[in-house]
Amino acid sequence: MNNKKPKNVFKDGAISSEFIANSIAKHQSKTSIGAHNIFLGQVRADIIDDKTVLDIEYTAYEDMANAKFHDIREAAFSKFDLTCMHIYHSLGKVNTGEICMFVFVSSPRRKEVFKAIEFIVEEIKANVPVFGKEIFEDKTHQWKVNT
Amino acid sequence: MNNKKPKNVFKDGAISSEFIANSIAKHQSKTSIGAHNIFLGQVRADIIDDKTVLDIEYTAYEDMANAKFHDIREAAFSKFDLTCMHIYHSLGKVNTGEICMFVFVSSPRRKEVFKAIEFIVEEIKANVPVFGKEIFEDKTHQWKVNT
Amino acid sequence: MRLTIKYFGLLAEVTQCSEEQFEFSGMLISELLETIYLKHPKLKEKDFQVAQNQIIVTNETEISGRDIALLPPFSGG
Amino acid sequence: MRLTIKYFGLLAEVTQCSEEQFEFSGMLISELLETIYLKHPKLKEKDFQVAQNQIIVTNETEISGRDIALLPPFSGG
Repeated sequence: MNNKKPKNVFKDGAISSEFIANSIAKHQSKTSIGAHNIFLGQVRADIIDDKTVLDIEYTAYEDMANAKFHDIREAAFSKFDLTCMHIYHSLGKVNTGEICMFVFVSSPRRKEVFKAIEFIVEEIKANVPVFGKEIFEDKTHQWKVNT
Repeated sequence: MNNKKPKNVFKDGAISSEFIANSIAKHQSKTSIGAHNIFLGQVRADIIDDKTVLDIEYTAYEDMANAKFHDIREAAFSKFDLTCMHIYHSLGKVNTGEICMFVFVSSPRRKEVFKAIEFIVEEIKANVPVFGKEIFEDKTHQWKVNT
Repeated sequence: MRLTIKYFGLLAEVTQCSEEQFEFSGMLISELLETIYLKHPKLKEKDFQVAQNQIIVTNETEISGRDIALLPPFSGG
Repeated sequence: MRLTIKYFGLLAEVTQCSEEQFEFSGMLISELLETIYLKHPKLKEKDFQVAQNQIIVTNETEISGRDIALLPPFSGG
């Protein structure tokens, strides 16, 4: 899986549960896998100054982001004993309650997937240039900042 | 969610990707959730003394197991800031490549789901009386032991 | 007292039954095990825990008479 | 030299453009920023990082001329 060119991690709009199910089903032929761990980011209806978030519009510095996703992927494969890894992130509008990020790791052993999933998600949050604009009911907005 | 009677965690046979997708989709109305973490146990085609595992037949001390699942659930809710938690485990025959355990936790914040999922899975492995009989191609078997 | 003992997994294979009754007059789990070993000496070689009323107990635990089960190593998940 | 600067998120709102060109004769990122601030003084109040050739750089980095972007705090995931 190494030294490939960066793939495009971005998907237009929300990530559906059917897409996730299909991704899980594809791994049933990989019978060396004993454990999967899946992280899903879901858009929260946060209330800020009495206004409720309706949706988030994601933009990104796409080339740099895909290169960073690629670096994170390579780092995770070298640190952990993983059979597979998949990362998807939304661009554009994602409503509250919908999935905006899907990280999926698989390994023969469970200890590896726990460490890997946290590493990958924290790396994405810290190092990938993706920007979320939180749109409120009254069409005002604010720019989200990861904590 | 507390002080409920133990639910039945067991499902007959493998856990399908459609079942998992449906479970994810049900959480889209819970807009305080920001992060989900899903652990899936998959049956490995291990090779032991030149024989390959074909499937695992799971049995359990069901009453005690459901009570233990309940205890683990209560402990996780008290330790971590979780919005939802779901645990399912197969009984009976599960083929290699199929899913035999599905643990699903959701929280407003990602840090909580990482800690919770590992806690829950390790507790299940250590404390729930479930027994896996690994059946080989030649119909011989051995009893699996968690490591 | 008449006790019902449950066997699971590998232990049910060794005893060739999933549940059986014993007439027993002792007090401790360790004494019960000696009684069971008389009928199933091969159990002595096996690794297992004892649950009473669905809680894991030690050999020194007093028998209360309810739900005794012999449990081989767990392999859930 | 003629440089193309990309703005993202909040910064694109402040500058009201996603990309623009500057004529520039300095050497360092810090000097480039001073040039940009002349046109967009409000950027001075904003929190951002600079990427050159898709790598985060410091104010003391020398300009190589390729792909310069101003990036507000990340909020992926």
